[in-house]
Amino acid sequence: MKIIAKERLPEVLQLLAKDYNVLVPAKFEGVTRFTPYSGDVELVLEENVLMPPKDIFFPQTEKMYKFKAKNKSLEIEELPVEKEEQLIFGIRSCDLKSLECLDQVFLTKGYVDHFYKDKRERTALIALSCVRPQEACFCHSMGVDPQNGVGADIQAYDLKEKIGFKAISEKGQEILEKISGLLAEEEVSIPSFGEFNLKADIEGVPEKLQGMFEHPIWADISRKCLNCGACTYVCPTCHCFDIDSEVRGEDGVKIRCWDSCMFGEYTQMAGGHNPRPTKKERVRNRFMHKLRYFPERYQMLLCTGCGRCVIKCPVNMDITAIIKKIKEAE
Amino acid sequence: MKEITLQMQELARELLQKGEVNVVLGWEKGTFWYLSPPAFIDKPEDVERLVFDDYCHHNLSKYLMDYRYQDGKVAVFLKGCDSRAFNILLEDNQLEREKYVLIGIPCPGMKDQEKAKELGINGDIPLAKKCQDCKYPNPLVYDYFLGDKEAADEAAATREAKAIDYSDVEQIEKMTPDEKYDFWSSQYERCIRCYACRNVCPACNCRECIFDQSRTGWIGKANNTSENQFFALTRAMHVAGRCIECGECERACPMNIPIMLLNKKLIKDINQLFGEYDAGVKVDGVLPLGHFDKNDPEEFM
Amino acid sequence: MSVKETASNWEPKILVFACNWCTYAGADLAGLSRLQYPPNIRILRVPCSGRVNPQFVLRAFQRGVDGVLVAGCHPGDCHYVTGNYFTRRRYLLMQRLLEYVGLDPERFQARWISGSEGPKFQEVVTKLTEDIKALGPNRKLRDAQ
Amino acid sequence: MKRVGVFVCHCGTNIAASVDCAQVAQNAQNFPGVAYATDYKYMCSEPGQELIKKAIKEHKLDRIVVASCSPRMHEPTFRRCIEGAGLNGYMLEMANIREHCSWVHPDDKERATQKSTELARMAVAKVLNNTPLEKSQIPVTKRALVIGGGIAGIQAAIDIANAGHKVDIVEKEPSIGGKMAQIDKTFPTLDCSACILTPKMVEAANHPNITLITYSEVEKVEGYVGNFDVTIRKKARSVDMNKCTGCGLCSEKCPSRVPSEFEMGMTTRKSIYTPFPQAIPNKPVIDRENCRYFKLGKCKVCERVCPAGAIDYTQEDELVTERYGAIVVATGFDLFDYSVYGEYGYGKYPDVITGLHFERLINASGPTMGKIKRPSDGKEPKNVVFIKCVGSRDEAKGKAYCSKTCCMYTAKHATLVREKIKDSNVYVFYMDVRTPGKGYEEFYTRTTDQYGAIYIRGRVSKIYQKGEKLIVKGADTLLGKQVEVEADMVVLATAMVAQPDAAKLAQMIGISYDQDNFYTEAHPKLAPVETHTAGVYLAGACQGPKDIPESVAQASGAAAKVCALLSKDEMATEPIISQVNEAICAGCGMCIPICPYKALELKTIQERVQGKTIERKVASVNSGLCQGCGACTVACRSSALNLKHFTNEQILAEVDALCL
Repeated sequence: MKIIAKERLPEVLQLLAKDYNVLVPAKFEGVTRFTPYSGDVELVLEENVLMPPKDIFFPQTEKMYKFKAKNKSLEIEELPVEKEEQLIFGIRSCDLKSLECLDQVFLTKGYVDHFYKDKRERTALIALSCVRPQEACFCHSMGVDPQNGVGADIQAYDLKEKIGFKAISEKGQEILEKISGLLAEEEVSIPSFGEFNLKADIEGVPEKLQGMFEHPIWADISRKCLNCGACTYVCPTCHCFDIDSEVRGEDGVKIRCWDSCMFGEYTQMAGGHNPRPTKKERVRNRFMHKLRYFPERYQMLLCTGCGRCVIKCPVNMDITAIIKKIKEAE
Repeated sequence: MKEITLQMQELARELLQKGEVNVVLGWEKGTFWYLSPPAFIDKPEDVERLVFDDYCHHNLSKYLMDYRYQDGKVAVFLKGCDSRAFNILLEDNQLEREKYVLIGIPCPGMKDQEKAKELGINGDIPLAKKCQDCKYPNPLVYDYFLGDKEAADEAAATREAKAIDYSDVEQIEKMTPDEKYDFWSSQYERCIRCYACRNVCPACNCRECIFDQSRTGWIGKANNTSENQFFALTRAMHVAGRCIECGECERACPMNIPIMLLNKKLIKDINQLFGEYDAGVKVDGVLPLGHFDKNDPEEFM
Repeated sequence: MSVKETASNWEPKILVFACNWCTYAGADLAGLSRLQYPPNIRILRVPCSGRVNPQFVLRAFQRGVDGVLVAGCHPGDCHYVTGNYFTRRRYLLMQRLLEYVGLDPERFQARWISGSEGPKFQEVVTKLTEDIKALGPNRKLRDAQ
Repeated sequence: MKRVGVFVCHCGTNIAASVDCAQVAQNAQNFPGVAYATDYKYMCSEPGQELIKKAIKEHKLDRIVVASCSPRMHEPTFRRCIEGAGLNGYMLEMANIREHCSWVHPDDKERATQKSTELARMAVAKVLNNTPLEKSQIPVTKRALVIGGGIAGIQAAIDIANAGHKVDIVEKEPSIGGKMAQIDKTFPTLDCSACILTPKMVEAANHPNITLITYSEVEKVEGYVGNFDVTIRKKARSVDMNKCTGCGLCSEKCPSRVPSEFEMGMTTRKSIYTPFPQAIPNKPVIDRENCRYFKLGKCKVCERVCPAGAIDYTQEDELVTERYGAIVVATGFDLFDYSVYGEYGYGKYPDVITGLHFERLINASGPTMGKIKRPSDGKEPKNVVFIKCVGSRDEAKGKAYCSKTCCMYTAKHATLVREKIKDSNVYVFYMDVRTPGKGYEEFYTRTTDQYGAIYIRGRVSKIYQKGEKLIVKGADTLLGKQVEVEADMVVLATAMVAQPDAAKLAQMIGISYDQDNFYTEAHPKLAPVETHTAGVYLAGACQGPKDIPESVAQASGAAAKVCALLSKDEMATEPIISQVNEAICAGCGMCIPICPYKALELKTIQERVQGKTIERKVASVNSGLCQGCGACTVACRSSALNLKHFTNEQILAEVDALCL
């Protein structure tokens, strides 16, 4: 395998930054997220980033087009499209899985979202294997292999002092060539992966949920929920959005912004009626969507076991615990 | 705390068995050792889940709003700050005192979750910042009081005496305007507007928050530093004189934004400008921004 | 919306919230007395300074105003008896809060200007305009559209 | 589709000289929502208004912006104008491009024009959010309440009654008449006070439209203009008014004597008494504090002697609640407690008295039958010293203000002394002599020149007893030397102060009062009898020191206001008031303490929540009380409260438009 000493990783990133806008896992003000690479970013390699990569492809706020209302006529103005090739280094298996989910939503079943597609197509992915699970990780339970991501162009391996690279796609091959000067060939064995702290037995849950829409369990588990959007916004797969426009006099911009099924106004209708009036309906919807509706439509779960929601929920709503409750429920 | 835990379970069991209350709000152990999330107990056999330990941060009072229109009584455990929250909710006419059985717990101070994560279960974990500053560790309103009242009162007395540490606020006040602005924008450009701070806050008890009123257009859905700061400053003004310093907003924030630095600033200024005031201590309808004094400081001449 | 002004031709835009009974009348008097002041100020008429919601002030800065003045009757003279006492409490706090988050204090001010104080109105807005000209365009709290 | 019309006025050259009005109109064409824009020389002129009306019809305009002078000038004009064209008057906004632009930026036409354009844009942005508003009608109860039965109250009541409206007078004493009843003569004419007051008292008592509610006090005031619900406590008189004939036998026989308030304690009255001979109603009350029966449980002399069997010891205070359309507050004044001036030996020397004592001393029906005798030994005083400004114009010990009447009544007293005691000397210590008023200065001159009263400019530093005399030490600041006067009697012109319970009553009614507890008029110049509370008016010295003619004049003024109000069956209320969005209101009540008019209250509403009817509280605005200041809207975090015509949406639109 092609390897390089960990401390020399910056050289690799430096080199790639010539051709790509390189995004790397970095820490800023106590929050980790993918950040454009520069000499002074604080790289974070021992754990996954808090903010998932979804906003690279599906930003929290995205301008769609501009419009101008000039005496009674309306002019639409397309926005210039980004051309720059970008490259994400250090994306983890769970987050690769989440891109698979988002691809389903934004690219399949005859609906192609060109805002997403464009970014997806000009972004190369270098996956990074995990060495040990973080306390809230349960990707394995969701059928994700933390050491071999699916859908990356290159799989990088964290070998403690070294980092190894293995090209997966042709694109990956090209990228690897660009940096081959820095890499040495070496036989290495991937370090074994530790025990998961959290597990979830998802077996049969989607099927079981089909009969559980009216089940009292929802009232019970939703009670402590604050209906904030933290879980949905740190979730790598949640993809609900709302379309709004900012108007200033004659000029306006159409924007689309993340939305959260946890919010009261999410389902608020013009007349004031709200089909999901309370926590119960909202919480139910969130988990139904992740564990039943999505699998029904796309044959895959809408949870990758990254554990972000488990860590960030202010009241410790734990999806693994909920899955357990669902399994145990009569 | 073991002792308190047992008393909690005992009392909860009794109240449920006698049918005096339909549900008891307390804390239970969560996914990790340093988490003690809210627990909702409605069966006597479940009371064993209740705990009181170093991580019962959650302010349970706000959950009582969910029971306003349900029949029967609700029992809730209150630390000092939770009881101030309860008072604020009374002040705002959001709760009826009679509907709730309040079980007061003298609070030794909760420990810092982030540090706990860092230092591990055997580490020497410090109190959360807000608890180091706490002036009212004992519940101010309750029907039952768990633990030794005298001892608790003594402990509390010493705390009430000591002045709150505003050095963190003063540090910012010392900065130049540009430094201040850079500091705050770097905080709020990462705000994701999940509204956890608002939803967890007992002083944020509006039926419909203005930030959910897209029609009036107080704020746009777009996430940018400007809108995020509009949200932050407006919320700060809305809770000005009503913030009970439970620090839940800051704890709930997934992006580690130091929200209490805004609230503490307003508390500090209110005390300086309009006289010492601690929100949620008395329920008398006299809030700092709900009345005035003809002799208030005059700077606008 | 668009940040078009360049250093050379930039002129500050200043919003004045004026209560109908005192400050607005004061501004009218300034006009009647032909007291000149810089054309940078725009008066927004409200019944009472007590009507001025701090959110209006924030919005103004968001949308690109360079300075805001909230002005009303002197304490004790409020047409609505007590409105301005609440204004005073609110804005004593608001001023400190805005300063705390980095807004230059000159950019947000409150003043009592009675219906007979045309000259004071002139003086206040002239000074305000000069101070803000010295500071340059405001970028803080502003949404870069 | 909203269609705004913009009309830019040149105001001759007032605007046009420094603003390119045609340009402004042209720019306005492009504002969103503007269907038509034009300019004209004089928009407020007949042809100007016609032009607007015509444009409204031709271009189907549904809202109008006039860019001209200050709305404080012509808003009513243009409202009427567009109403003439069938639009609601509130679909109008004005851009003030004269006072706020052309007149203040005469030398920079380019920027003045640009500013005018922006002001117009703001107005357009606002008017796009305007909604038609209708004045609402509230019923008016055609009945007035006068609080206080002194000369001011009596006058106000008579005037209102003569206009054909019902009036009640509430008086806390057993009789109406007030301070004027105690006064002997009135300056500057020296006609007898009683002689001019009593007829009025009788007129009030006999007037078919006036009801006297004496020995009673206002307990509670609720409601608002046109509909005040006033609770009155009728104190137990212990005498049945219907049976009592006022023969006076009871008072005659009553064995217990107490100092007479009316006679300033210089003589006594009985425990069952009428305050003074001409009292109205001339029926006694039992003063339970001092009555033997009520103190000791036995006596009942009055019951025994009363031929009418009118005595009723079991009577209790009675609370009645009446509805009134308007209230006149005429509670009068009290006298300054000059005991703070220890140097004047108050209390120690019986012969140091106040002006009002003196009034009783010289009054024919007073304790001395009008003979001037000094209290201590009943001797006729030869040297009488008057000291003015006792408590007035003295921030240190008394009040900052001038009590206004003292100069004149002291001159009157001086004259009277010289008249009654030929060989007397009168000394008046004064700071200034203030005699504005018809015939006042002339009267004062007579006092000095004709009656030879000696006026000494300076303050008195000390009074002390020396044998039978009182030595008055003071400074003559004109001669710059100390003076000492041997006086037999000293009369202090004590300040007029507010009634001790003035503040309490004000809070009850909801009117404001100044640092000295005198009631505050709505405007010191243009609304001197109104208060900030619609439907409540002021008369007499409760608003500040006044003499009789002033009090009477203000009383008639107040009466005129009341009549105007009561002359209508309904009154229109300004539609610019706060409104509550009940769906959003959480009923937190933060708005309630903010409202200076008590216009907000919490009410309970019912609502379906998940198939269950629940009750919750929401704020509600009393359209009769709300004056439209909008302070409550800011206190409302969720902006459930909004001010019509100055809504959050309108103001935000203006702010946004300004920033374009």
